[in-house]
Amino acid sequence: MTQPNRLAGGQINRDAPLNFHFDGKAYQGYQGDTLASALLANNVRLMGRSFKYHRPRGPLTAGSEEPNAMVELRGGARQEPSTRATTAELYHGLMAKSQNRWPSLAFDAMAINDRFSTFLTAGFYYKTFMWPAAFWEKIYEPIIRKAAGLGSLSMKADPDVYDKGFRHCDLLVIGAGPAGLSAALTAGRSGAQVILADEDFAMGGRLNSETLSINDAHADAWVAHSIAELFAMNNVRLMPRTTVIGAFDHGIYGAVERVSDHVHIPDEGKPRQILWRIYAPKTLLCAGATERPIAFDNNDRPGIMLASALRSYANRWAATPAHRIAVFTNNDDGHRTAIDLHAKGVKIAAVVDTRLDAPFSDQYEVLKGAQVIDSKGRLGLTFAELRLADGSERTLECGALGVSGGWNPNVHLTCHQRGRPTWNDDLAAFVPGGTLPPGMSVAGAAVGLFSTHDALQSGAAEAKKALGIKGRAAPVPKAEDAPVTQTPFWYVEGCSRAWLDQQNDVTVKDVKLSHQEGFRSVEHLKRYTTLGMATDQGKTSNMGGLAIMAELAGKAIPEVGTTIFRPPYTPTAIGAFGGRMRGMEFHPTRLTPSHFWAKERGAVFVEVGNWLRAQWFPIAGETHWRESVDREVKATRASVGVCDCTTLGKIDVQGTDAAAFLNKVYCNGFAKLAVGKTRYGLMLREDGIAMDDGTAARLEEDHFVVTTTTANAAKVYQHMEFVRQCLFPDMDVQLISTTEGWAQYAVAGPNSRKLLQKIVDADHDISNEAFPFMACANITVCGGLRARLFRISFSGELAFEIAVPSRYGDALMRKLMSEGEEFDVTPYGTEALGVMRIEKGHAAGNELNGTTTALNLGMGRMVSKAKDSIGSKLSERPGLNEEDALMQVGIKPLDASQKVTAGGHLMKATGPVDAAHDQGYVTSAAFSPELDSMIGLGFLKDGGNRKGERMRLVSPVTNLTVEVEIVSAHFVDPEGERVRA
Amino acid sequence: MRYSGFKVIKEALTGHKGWAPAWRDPEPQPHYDIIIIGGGGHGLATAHYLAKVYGEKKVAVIEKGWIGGGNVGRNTTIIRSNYLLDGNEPFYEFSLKLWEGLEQDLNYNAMVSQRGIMNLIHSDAQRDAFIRRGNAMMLNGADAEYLDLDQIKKEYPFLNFNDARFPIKGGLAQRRGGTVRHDAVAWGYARSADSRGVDIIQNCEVTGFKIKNGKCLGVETSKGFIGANRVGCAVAGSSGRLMSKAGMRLPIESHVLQAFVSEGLKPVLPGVITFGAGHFYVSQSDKGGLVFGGDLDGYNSYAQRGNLPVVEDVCEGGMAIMPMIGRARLLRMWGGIMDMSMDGSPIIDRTHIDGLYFNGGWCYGGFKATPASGYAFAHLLARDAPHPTATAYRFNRFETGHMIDEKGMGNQPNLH
Amino acid sequence: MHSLTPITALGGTAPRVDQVAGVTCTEITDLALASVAARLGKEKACAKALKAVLKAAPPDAGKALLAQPFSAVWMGPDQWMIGADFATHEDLAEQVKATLKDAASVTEQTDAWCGFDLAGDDVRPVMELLCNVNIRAMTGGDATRTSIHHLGCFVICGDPQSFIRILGPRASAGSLHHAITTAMASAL
Amino acid sequence: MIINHPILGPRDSAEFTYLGDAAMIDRPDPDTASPQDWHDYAYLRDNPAGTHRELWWHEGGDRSWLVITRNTLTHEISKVEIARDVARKMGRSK
Repeated sequence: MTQPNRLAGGQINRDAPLNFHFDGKAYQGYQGDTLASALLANNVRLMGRSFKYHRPRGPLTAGSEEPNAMVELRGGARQEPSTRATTAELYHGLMAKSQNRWPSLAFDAMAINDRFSTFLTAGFYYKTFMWPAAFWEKIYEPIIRKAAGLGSLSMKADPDVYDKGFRHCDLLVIGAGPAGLSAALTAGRSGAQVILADEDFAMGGRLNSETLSINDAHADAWVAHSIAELFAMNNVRLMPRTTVIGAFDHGIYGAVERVSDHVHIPDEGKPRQILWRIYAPKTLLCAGATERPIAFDNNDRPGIMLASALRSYANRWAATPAHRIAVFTNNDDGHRTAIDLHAKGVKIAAVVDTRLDAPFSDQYEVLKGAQVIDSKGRLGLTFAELRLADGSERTLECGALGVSGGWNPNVHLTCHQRGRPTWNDDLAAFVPGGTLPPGMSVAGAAVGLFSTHDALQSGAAEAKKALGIKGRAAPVPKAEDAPVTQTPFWYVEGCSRAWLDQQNDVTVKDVKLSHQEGFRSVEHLKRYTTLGMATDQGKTSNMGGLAIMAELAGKAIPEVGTTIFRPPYTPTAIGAFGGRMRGMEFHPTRLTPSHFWAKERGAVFVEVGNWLRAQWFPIAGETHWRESVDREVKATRASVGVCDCTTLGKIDVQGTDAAAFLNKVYCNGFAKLAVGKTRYGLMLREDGIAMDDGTAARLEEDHFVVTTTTANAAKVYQHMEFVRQCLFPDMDVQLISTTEGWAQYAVAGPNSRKLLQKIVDADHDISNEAFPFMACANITVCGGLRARLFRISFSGELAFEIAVPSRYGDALMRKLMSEGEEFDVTPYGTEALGVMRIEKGHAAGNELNGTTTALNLGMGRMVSKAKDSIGSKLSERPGLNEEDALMQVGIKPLDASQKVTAGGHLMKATGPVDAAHDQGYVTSAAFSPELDSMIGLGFLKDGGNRKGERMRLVSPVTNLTVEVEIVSAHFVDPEGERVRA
Repeated sequence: MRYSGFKVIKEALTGHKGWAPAWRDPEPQPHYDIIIIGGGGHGLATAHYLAKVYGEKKVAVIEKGWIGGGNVGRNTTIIRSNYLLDGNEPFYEFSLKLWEGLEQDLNYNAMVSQRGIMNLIHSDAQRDAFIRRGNAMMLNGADAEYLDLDQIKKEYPFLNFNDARFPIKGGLAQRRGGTVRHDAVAWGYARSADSRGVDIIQNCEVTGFKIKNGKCLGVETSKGFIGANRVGCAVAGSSGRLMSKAGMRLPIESHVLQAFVSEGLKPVLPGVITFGAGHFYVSQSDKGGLVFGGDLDGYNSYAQRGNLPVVEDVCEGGMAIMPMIGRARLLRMWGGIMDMSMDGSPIIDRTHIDGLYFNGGWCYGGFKATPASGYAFAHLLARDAPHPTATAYRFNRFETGHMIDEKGMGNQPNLH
Repeated sequence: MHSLTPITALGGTAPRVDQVAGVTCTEITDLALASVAARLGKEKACAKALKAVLKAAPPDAGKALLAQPFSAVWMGPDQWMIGADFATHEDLAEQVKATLKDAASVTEQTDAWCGFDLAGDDVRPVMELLCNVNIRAMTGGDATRTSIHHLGCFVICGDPQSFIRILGPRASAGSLHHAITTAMASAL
Repeated sequence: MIINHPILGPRDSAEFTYLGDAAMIDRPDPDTASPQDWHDYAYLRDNPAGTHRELWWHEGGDRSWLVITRNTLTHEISKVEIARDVARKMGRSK
């Protein structure tokens, strides 16, 4: 296939042709091409449409600052909206589509907006679409929304994976142009740990795009040699295709490595991208500079681009947008473009130089003191309209126009910790300010040193300084050292529809209107006009807008201020920030010791925090979960059931002050708890609200085992460490979590003792006399395995909790099942557990909701006044002890067939139903097989004195109203005889 | 100048020469009846309602930078009234009603977009809590709707129903919730207040209060002393900084909350969606950007910028619930200073200093509250009594034990 | 001898072994663990008694003692994790307590943890994808607690290039194993 | 952020859990404190824009509570202490 605009030379591999498609049409490029360079080589200039006016657009740049040439890359679930053609590496089989056009790129119906542009000025929508009021939602907004965005998502899950990684170094060098390479060489030779990162796939920066020489040879040679030397150093890491996206606190940098974006599909097991967290006490920013355009009417046509971009395409990629080009410049740098392209056989129509003293050339015509004032060409540039020095006008035929208004240092990362750049008059540009991120220094064009010599020189010098390298610096290679001064030239006199922000269609006219309407600060300007808010983050547009605003305000540019740049440096895939933590790996999964057994058993599992717990164990013939749960509850209450309660937090509390310590963290007393006994404990936050409850078992004088709720295990441990280290630093008490070390099972029901007697070794007497309610002990089971036994009950039945080291949990569960056959032992899950605790009136997470007090929970008297404990004082505040304070109650529907809904509110039997008459709410609800009715727990104003009252339970959001009776929360065995049996 | 369809067309045809500045740029007068410190959403709204509803004539808003440059200019633009507690719900419902009439009230289109908010539910306990909340909303006259899994699948087919670590079990929707073009809120209130004679004084920093025998007589500023009968402070994240100049310590910590926006995308999201098993909520702006956020960074900060761990945490949440956004690109991240109160609820109250009033502690609920906050604060300043919907927002609630703790996290601001 | 058969943290009967390129990941099942925390005011006595057990001074902050029959890892101020061969020291906690007596609080930790040994020609690229420790600056005998895949883990360095031991919470062994093996596939 | 742990050296702040103002160490004396004292302790904060002493817990590390002196405007950390030592200096030994 022919590539009509392909030139000679360049850094492309002509032996590796690559076939690709753009908008369904087949093209061919070469390895080393970007999508943009390959399309230009194929004489395609039109690559996209602008956001608001749908103007035809081609590439403005050859890099990541590109506002125009954005495509939908790839297809299917891998579709990538708004991918820059100027940075997308060409690969075999690449597919791309243009965006924001209908029906086609060449003919876009929405281009009609351009005709009505006079209505669609900055902020027009704030002033209209208000009449009639109802029309906004139904008519205006849907239309506006339809026009939103450029590219579109696939609506399918991203099939690729992303990794995160961590790297450390002494010096991070950002940017591998002359300054960066020179810095990395200096630092690397000193033996320091160095990371050199560059967003490009080829290191060398501008040197790849210029025809400069270093040490009297083409710069390419020096670049290749330098990279080879760095590659050979094992203390240096080269990270191409890696964009440093942000400078975060204390020398932590975010960097995204595009591992697989240059291939069709990532290799098996490999990520698409890696988000690196780079720890760098010192950083040297060598990010170079970005050329700035000059605004003139219709300066946005395909073919009009930055002069340096034309040069990049010609020199690096051997491509040109046209065979007859012109240059519009206010500085010498623009002339380089003419010289280089002329050398490659491209016809130079003319160089239009705003300066009367512009340099002469014998190779092409130079129009001194001239300006480009307008352009022509529907889908691409055909003519440039000039105003010459003598005021006469002239039409210049050209298929491309390179524009150069000078260069702006890439200060972006220097602003990421809100440091402001400072104004440099000689360069008429902002340069890195005084307050850089700690540890960061800047070299080369990024700090305004534009000559190659200065870049090499400052890179080496800054690296030495940053690392404190002693001794004389190695001589800097010989290179071009032309002094650079820039005179500002932002826009052509009298222009109006002259584009500043090309993607968002912000023109000089819009900036003027913004000023006219009082939006005069930079912050107001960008918000009102959307200048600089596009995906290029204003890299090529902010300065122009600022300059015009300054002129209108009669101020200097620095007085108007500057917008500071925020991370990321270039837009970054959200997937890269997510990394591997997605799908089932979003959070780690915690499995209980009986998990594998429960799975065999066909258990249904439920997420409880990060734990997976058996919710119920369906058996053959059961079609509805309620059948399984009811059976489990009945069987447990009738004989014996077993439940894995390993997930309860377990904290080992040891030390001579262990008891005194627990006396502080629990609101009830623990000092006098006898060895071999367990006690229920309620923990308050310092603000007097209940935090958590559990039990503390005193295994020895100086050794307790504390249990917490599953949900609060981590929080309680943190709290106890705070109390230990910060409030009572000289208590002799040590804490450590043992939650996962022990498999702990509740064995509950009238036959629980009989079952355990078959497991517990004979020398341990667990009869009611020897081992009464609330007893605890270290024992052995199954012929000598160390274990712990607690006689505690959540179910309200005679019950024990038995614990063995986790690795034996699976076997113990199987043993309990086999030994329990004679009692029809039944494993039960969290649902049955919940039903039984509700029947018993035990508070759990739904009741301990962070707003309830001991009083609300019916445990007001537990808060000991005899001692100081965390939260006891603030729990005495009047608002927490009012006459009609909420009290936990039981709730029963009058008609047993009726539903009780957790989350329902309680209203008096008669009277209005509204917030003003709210009496309380239902926290938990379940079907009680025991009572053959749904029951609930809840909080009711003055609930202690309202037993027997009939009320309405209302849940409008699930539209339910039920007549209920307020009863005791202890539905089952209120006297607690069973637990003591 | 009144905006109208006719005016827009006329200006378009005459080169837009007739547009006047949206507000004046006056020098401060020596004395005002009421001074509002803080030219953010709440301060400007207060000024608007003082002038329009309470007929106050001599009012000034003093802003240390440019108006609308604080949290109103850097938030995730969500409006809703889906609160649980009696102290909150009526207030936020009042706010939502004011949003619904805002365009007409201000003659400014802030693009109030009621495309709904959906809180996803991932566990039974969460369902119980959201049902209780939905009921509280309806009992307070707000709208709420419980959706089961099938309804969620129908309305949000792009969520993760395949391999979710915490499967979606349902959702609580408020259809009247939505988003608003946040900058336009500040500009609309400013323009309206200015047109009613309020002086909006930008680039004027308050350096101190003039307090004589327990009475506040005015403020010292970078533009000199300005006298006032009543001074109202509405400076959100800067509350601690400002009130310390009056010798006050507050039940407030300042924390950084990061927010994020993606590149503009063709419309994909119907409304606001919040993930119930991670830190992620998202909506899509009228320009197509996915606007999303998550949790606080967690440490006290006035730096208006955050760090990577939270960025990753938020995006992990997004990828977990909405894996289609993996190839969408994050365009910009920024941080705002949140005035996190000790129970997660705001304060609109007198201070112990006569004539000095305070409005703050909005945590990250401030934007949605803008109209009601302004209205209630105006009421307090004009009538010296709390507005009926804001009676619970008092300083002394922590002494008496009447906290308004929606999340049940207690006196640790970064958990609210 | 009791009649209960143990299973590994990953639920198997034998240690799980995975290999990618030149690196293997082996599940650890033969390690007994006990934590030792000095009692208040008995810090010196505890260190002394511990020295008797370990036949070496207990490791300093950020260090591990890699020895037989007893190994040790610094956990926190005056706090260590002691390790030994499970087959011969299943009752490690009791043994240690017997020597340390009231100089320290001793807690059995054997089954609170799972472990994986990463060994091979170069494990560093794998570690770089797993956690923020500066693996290239580590030397044999370094040990640190850090976060892997949102799990609190110990990273114990035998040789920074060829041998790393990772201890993590036992209940999350599956998630930790997944993180390690996917990192191996990605990095190697 | 990087927290320079007095014992372990520089560590990523992601390993830590934040609590708040270090004044929380200074819990009122239950025998003498007034309700006002308790209110101020639990609810009022200096919340400075500048140097702030605050409590961080090394949850992902050695489980030490630290008192960190950090500038809330720049996030610069100027001092890191073991909270237990600070508590003792403040006379919290029993």
